Amino acid sequence: MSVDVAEIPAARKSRFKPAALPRTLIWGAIILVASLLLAFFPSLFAPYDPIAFDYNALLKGPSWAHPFGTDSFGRDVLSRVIHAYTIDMQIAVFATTGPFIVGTLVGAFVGYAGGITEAIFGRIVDAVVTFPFLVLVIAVVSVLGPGLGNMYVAIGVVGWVFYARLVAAEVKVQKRLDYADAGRVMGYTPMRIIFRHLLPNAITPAIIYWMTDMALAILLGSSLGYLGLGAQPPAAEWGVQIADGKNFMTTAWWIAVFPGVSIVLTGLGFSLAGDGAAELLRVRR
Amino acid sequence: VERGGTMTYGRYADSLFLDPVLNDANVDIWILSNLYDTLLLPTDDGKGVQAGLATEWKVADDGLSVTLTLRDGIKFSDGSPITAEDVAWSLKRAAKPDNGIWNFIVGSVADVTASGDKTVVVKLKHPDPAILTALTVFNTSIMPQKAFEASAGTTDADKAKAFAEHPISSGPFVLQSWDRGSTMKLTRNPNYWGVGEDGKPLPYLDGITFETIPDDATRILKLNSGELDGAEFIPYSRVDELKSASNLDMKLFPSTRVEYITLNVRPQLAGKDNPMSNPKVRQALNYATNKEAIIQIVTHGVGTPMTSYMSTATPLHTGDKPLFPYDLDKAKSLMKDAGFADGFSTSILVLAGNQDEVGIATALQQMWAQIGVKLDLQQVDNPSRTQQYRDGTFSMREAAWTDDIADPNEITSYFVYSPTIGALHTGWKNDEADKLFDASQKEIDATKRAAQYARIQEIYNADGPIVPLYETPYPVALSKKVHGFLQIPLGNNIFSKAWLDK
Amino acid sequence: MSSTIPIISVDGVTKRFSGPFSLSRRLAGKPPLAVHALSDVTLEVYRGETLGIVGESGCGKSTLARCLVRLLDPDSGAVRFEGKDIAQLKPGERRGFNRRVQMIFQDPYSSLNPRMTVSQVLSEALSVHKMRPKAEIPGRIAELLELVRLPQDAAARYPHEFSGGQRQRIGIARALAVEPEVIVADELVSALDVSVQAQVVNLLLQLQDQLHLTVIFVAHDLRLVRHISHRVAVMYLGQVMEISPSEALFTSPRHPYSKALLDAAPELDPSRRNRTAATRGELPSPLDLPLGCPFASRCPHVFERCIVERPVLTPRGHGQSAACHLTGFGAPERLAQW
Amino acid sequence: MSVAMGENTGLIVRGLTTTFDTTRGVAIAAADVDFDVAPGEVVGLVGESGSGKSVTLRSIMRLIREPGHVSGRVEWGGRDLVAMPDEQLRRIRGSEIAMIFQEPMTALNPVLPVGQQIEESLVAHTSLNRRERRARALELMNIVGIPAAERRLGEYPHQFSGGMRQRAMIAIALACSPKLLLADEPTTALDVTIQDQILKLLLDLRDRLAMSVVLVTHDLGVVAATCDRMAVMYAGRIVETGTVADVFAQPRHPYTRGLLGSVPRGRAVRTMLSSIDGTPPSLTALPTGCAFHPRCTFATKECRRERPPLAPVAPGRLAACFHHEQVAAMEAIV
Amino acid sequence: MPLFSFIVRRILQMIPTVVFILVVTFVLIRLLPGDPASAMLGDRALDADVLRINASLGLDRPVIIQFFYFVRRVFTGDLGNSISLKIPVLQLIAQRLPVTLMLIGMAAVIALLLAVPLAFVAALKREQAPDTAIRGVFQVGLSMPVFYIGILLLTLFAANLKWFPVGGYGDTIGSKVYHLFLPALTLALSFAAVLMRNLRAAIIGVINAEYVDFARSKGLRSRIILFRHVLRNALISTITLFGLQIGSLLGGGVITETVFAVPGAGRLMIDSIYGRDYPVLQGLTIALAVLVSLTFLVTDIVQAWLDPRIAR
Ligand SMILES: Nc1ncnc2c1ncn2[C@@H]1O[C@H](COP(=O)(O)OP(=O)(O)OP(=O)(O)O)[C@@H](O)[C@H]1O
Ligand SMILES: Nc1ncnc2c1ncn2[C@@H]1O[C@H](COP(=O)(O)OP(=O)(O)OP(=O)(O)O)[C@@H](O)[C@H]1O
Ligand SMILES: [Mg+2]
Ligand SMILES: [Mg+2]
Repeated sequence: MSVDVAEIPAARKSRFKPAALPRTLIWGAIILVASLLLAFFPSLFAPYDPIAFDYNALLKGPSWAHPFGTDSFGRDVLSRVIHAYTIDMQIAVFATTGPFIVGTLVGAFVGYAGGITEAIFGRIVDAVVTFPFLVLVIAVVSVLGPGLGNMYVAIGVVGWVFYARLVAAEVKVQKRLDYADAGRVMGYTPMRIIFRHLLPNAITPAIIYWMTDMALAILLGSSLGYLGLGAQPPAAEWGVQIADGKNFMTTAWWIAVFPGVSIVLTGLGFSLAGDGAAELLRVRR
Repeated sequence: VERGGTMTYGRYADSLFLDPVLNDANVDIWILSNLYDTLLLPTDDGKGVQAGLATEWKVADDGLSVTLTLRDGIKFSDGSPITAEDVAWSLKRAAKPDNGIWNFIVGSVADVTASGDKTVVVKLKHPDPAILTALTVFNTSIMPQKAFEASAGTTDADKAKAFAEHPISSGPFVLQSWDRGSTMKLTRNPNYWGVGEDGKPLPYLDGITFETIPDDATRILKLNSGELDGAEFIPYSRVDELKSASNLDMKLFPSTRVEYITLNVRPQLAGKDNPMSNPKVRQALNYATNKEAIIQIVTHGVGTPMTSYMSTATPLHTGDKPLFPYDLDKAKSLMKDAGFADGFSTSILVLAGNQDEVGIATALQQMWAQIGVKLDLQQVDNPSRTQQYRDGTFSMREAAWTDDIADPNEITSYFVYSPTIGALHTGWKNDEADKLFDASQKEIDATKRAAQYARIQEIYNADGPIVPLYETPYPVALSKKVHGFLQIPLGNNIFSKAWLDK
Repeated sequence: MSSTIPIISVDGVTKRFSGPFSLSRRLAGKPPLAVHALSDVTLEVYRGETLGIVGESGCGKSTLARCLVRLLDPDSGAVRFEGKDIAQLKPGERRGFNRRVQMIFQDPYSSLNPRMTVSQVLSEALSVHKMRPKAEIPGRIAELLELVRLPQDAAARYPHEFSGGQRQRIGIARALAVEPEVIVADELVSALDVSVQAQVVNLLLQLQDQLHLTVIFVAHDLRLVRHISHRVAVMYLGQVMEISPSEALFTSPRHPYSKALLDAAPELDPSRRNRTAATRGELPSPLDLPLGCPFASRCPHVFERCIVERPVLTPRGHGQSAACHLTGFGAPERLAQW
Repeated sequence: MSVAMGENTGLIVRGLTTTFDTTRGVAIAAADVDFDVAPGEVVGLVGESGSGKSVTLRSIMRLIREPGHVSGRVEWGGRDLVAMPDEQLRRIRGSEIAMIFQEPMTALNPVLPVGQQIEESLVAHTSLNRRERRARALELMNIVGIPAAERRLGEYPHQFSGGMRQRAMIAIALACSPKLLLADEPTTALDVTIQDQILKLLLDLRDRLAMSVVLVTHDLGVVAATCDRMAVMYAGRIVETGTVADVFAQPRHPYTRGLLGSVPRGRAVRTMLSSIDGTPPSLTALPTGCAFHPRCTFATKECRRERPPLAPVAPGRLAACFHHEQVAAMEAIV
Repeated sequence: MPLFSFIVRRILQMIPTVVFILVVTFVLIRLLPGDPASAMLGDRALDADVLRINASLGLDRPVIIQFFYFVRRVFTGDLGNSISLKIPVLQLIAQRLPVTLMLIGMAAVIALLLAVPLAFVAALKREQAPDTAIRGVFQVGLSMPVFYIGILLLTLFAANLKWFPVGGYGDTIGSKVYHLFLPALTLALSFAAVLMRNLRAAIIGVINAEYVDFARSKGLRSRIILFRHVLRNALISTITLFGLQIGSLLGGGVITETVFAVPGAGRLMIDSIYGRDYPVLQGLTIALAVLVSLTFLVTDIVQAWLDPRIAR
């Protein structure tokens, strides 16, 4: 009845070899790391002051001096696009992290508690999903005043629900699995079971959604910037830039196109990273 | 001229309520004259008056009454005659203090009586130098008393609602259909009195279709693609481009529109001392503002620097050189004198999403930074802004003004005269200016009144609670086939003489 | 080996689960649908013995097992551990109960947290119950691995790196970590291959003797239950039909259902084929339990009384009890082929 | 192993090999599988989980998908199923050869009524009209013993109990009266009493319809109770074949012997079972030589070096073991 | 019968949702700075005028009383009159909502026409060139703000190529479809991207299901397998998403309607926020909430109908 080691299937340690990282994750990470570099050290990369006017170079097209051209204030579009990384990446992180944390916690408790708690939560979810989101955001921003901080509040008021729903659903699945029962039979406290056992297994969809949500937050942030409710001038923010350039689409396309490309690219980075994370975090059975 | 055809005109916003008296907004005011005629009409330059439904008018020597004679054979669009009764009723309705927000325009009217079919006498409480001009203003439009009173509802407001659904016109056009938020269709009023160059009745057009297209770029695209014959509120940035478009006629109609910054000058704001209460600070801000640059950046050269708080198109305007030409050194020394050598922080309310306002504020932010003033932009929606404005809790805001009446009294009453709204809710008050304004309101001697206004402008321009920026024309782009369309300085869109090439 | 003092006694336990919502039932004023997972189950488990529980899918085996470890609370009746109703335990006592009565689960895939290594799983159990001072935990883990015959390097691995049989051993090690007295094994080896099954069964047998465990062994494989148990309870639709010593049950079942179950299990001997099916028909829905004997619809010996009156579990001698109106059924002289 | 020549020659599988390209290398799930099924015969295919039983059945039906690859010959009525054009194969599937899956819950489409799933086959392979199809469906439901067939046809799989579902699946497989039924663990998910009923039903049908059956199972009891001949698989290969009686009486492969020994027989209660140590090997990392050697008590150097071929060892018996005589000589398992 | 009781249950669930939304809307808009009078009258408003108008609207009364009146009116089917447009809110909604519904309907159709075939191609050619290309393109669509897509489409197809009108809303059905095509496409692109992603994953899941293998073993034609067995099952999970997304399409509609000058409910909503037109905003939120809830209801029913397991 001895057990020789050969009996154990070759351990799949390859999981931690870089070669085994999903390709999507690698590409996503490259884009995001580059974005973060730009976000943290914009001045290293931007050739000009992003808010300095140059009355001698209004609405100039792309050239060697201004690779992305200049806007109607003679500001260098490239420098603005680069400096916008600081704000937009900040939006991506700040607008989603709070909801992620709150939603995950709430979701874990709701999913674990079930019953009435879950029914009430279900109604809240319905209402939030049904409520015109933009109205809510506009209203909250109007009440609190425009600006990034209040925008985060506005997004957060609604945003946590989606995380909570994801986590609750997953916790519900996980808590029925035998390992959760094993924890109960062991006499572990609900807190321990939730945080130590269920949550690590239930959080994956939320993490993946988090990635996507960061991309969505940038979209939403720039939509609000576009409507004047997000980042405030002269700060460079892609949505604000697009709004600036909107009237020049036919005459000075570069003002709006380059920030647009940046949004798409960053969004792509987050989505790829999300797909990659999904692959990486998949539970192996 | 050629007759016939329907002109499609792109507006930035739809009308709200087509009642001359009870409406509240430019979107109504600016097209009302196409539906309702007034006794007198503004001249094309907007400064004088000419015959409308009345052909003759005379102000009594004591200035306490006006006698007007109606044109012969004038009819409403339903064919009923326009009588002196209708006129008296319409004017009294406009003057009634409970009715709407425009009654101040005819605030001097004590009574209106019809004598016979053709003669109307307007009795005044006191001499009113602006009374004739007032009779060109939209709220003195003539409406059919009988039809109005026969409309459903018990109160005037209810009847107005019902009537406005299917109004009977006294003007060149009649409302045919109205799909709110989308399209409004007008057809020609066959009973209109006006006569065209070809000797036949006006208007030339069979009709007008107003399309509501809030997005500037979209409006221009539609114009370019031929779906529109004309489009209002062309963004200044596009003016040059459209000027050179071969199929378009880029019009810049003179206007009374002025753009300025309002400064709250109360000694205290939110419990703190307010630097703007110091006239030197206000002057410094003014000198530190490079208006030419803003005109370049924001209006792409379309605007012109202001020479007084009122536009050059406003009667009795004085001033021939730009106010506070850019002078950074002077600004700095003024700041120093005022005790703000290191500057201060303040904020400005900007209408969210309005690119011009954002542009101006951004530019100011840059410019004032040079004298140490740190300016925060606060983009808010209109009601929020209005609330702060009315509460007097704002620090600064951007604003624009357009006259509704071809007289300096309206703008002066709001900008200068403290009893109206506290000089634009800024808390500014100048006793001399207030007294001069009071006097000018009753002064029928034109030269004396001009002198009074010259002095008011002198006081206000030197010390007022505003940073005047620029005045701009109305940028309207028309298809090359459109002729005879006019927007007067007060903003009214006049289609009665517009015509289209076939 | 086994004493006559019950360590656990199940006393008339009934457990219902609410069934699907039905508007028509609500409107008709009928009570809502409910699954009768356990109806008035009474049995005793003696210290040191292995009690086998068999029955067809859905008959309530797992529900009973879960009631035993307080994963479920009965709707009525009580489960007593050393005479104390486990539903009434004070928080402090509960902890002790949880340590002394452990469970091993059926599914080797879902019974281990996929994100915890073996040593994390074991040290958590050890430290929460303060089984050993912190410093001794690694040593104890090594002992446990030894005990369930897993290699020492298994400690640092995740569950997905093990085969099904090995995972069941990890589950056993987790249960043993807290040094329990009773182990409830719910379908411990059903998911495993025959060859691996034998390994785990052997391990369980050894450990039971070595550690003086009481085992409640839930399974549907009759051969296995017989092999492992001292006594066997046969369940059908939430009720215990028969409890007998292992050999007695297999040689002379005292309930027609026990007999049908035995007859239906395929013989391992190709020469003893039987071409007629042992029973006809399928299990009735647990949503609408019949009034009388639940087996009445399939029983070859059914008579009127079976339809209207539910038989109760009564002793039949030789340590056997059965719930059947046919008191003479399966008298010991009759010897089955088993 | 008499292969009757003529019209119905049964199924002849030769050198059937199925591989899967996985991230960890090529997995040989079925290797060089040879076996025959005579008309009217029930052949049992046993082996542990992952030994390639299902893959073998699926390969016969060509139900292997990317990244799998099938080679070898599967002769059916003189034609090679492996090389046949898709359309021709489609005509054979479901009409001449039908298959039953292990889990009726996942193999029946949950969103289609059972009746439709039966009639679907009839539409594909017969020219029956709507009414005839319905009549046939009812008939099939009766054959497999589903009561209240009329109502049941309109119901969905989730409204059936496990045994009923399995019966419904059998009804579907039987729809076009196939000559060969490939049954992949048809009773594993079922309770013993139901398993008993289903197996008896299959045998009945075999007799009535003269079909051949390949019955995949891991339960030796099922084989003993049901099959004529059996083949034992280990790690993708057939290691032993023979009549059921012979194999049970005298296994000639140590793995077969181990399997038979692992099953408790009830003679000596609460004693150690004779188990096969270790676990089956990973298909991507098969041991050299005989795949069973790491777990085999008979293993010698030769076994480690060379793979024993599946060779005749007795009349009607094939085994892949160098030591088959030693194995056969051991005392019988009781 | 289970389906029926399922539907009744779902409808009952809608009620608290709508009430909740009602209260939130009511409270929220009354928290907004600025009142309808000053919103309407703008900068020149005199205090007296503002007071007079607010009093005539009953806004000088306590909020609780206002809410009470409001609820009472809602239950008598009266949503009040628009403050700025002076016409009944119901009439206004009846005018604007159909436009939005048509826009969203078209967007949904376009999105389905784009997503379903492409999801199939992507799923069947999984990890191959077509899959990568399709997913890449949709990923870009997904990463673009709606207003930006709108501006690009407008510039390209309407202004430069002149294939479509630049905006507005036609008179006849045909011209409405024509006018709404570009805005619908704008909305559809991101919608299709989400659907495609989900459907592709669902198809991949279903294609590997045992019942598909079983269907193949029955010798069914591949067309039947693909549509009856694969697509139908794959759609089940996508239907929920479809319903949920329709709700968020309304949000996207607000911006699209502005960009394309479509006189729909979305723009009305923005206008009424900015105009503090409380009755309109309230009426519209209720209408939209009910509408979205109905959409969820319908998708749930469709799903329950497609998947008999759901209603149990
Ligand atoms: N949490 C639950 N909610 C509703 N019904 C349940 C629940 N748990 C069990 N049931 C039902 O109770 C009955 C008994 O279930 P149980 O799991 O105890 O059976 P079992 O004998 O263990 O079956 P198996 O052999 O399939 O494991 C079944 O009909 C089952 O559907
Ligand atoms: N699509 C696939 N890709 C990779 N490997 C596969 C695939 N399908 C099957 N295999 C592998 O082929 C081997 C044989 O599988 P198969 O399903 O035939 O086993 P089995 O004998 O039927 O086992 P069980 O009793 O568990 O059904 C397994 O190791 C399995 O992992
Ligand atoms: Mg169970
Ligand atoms: Mg298999």
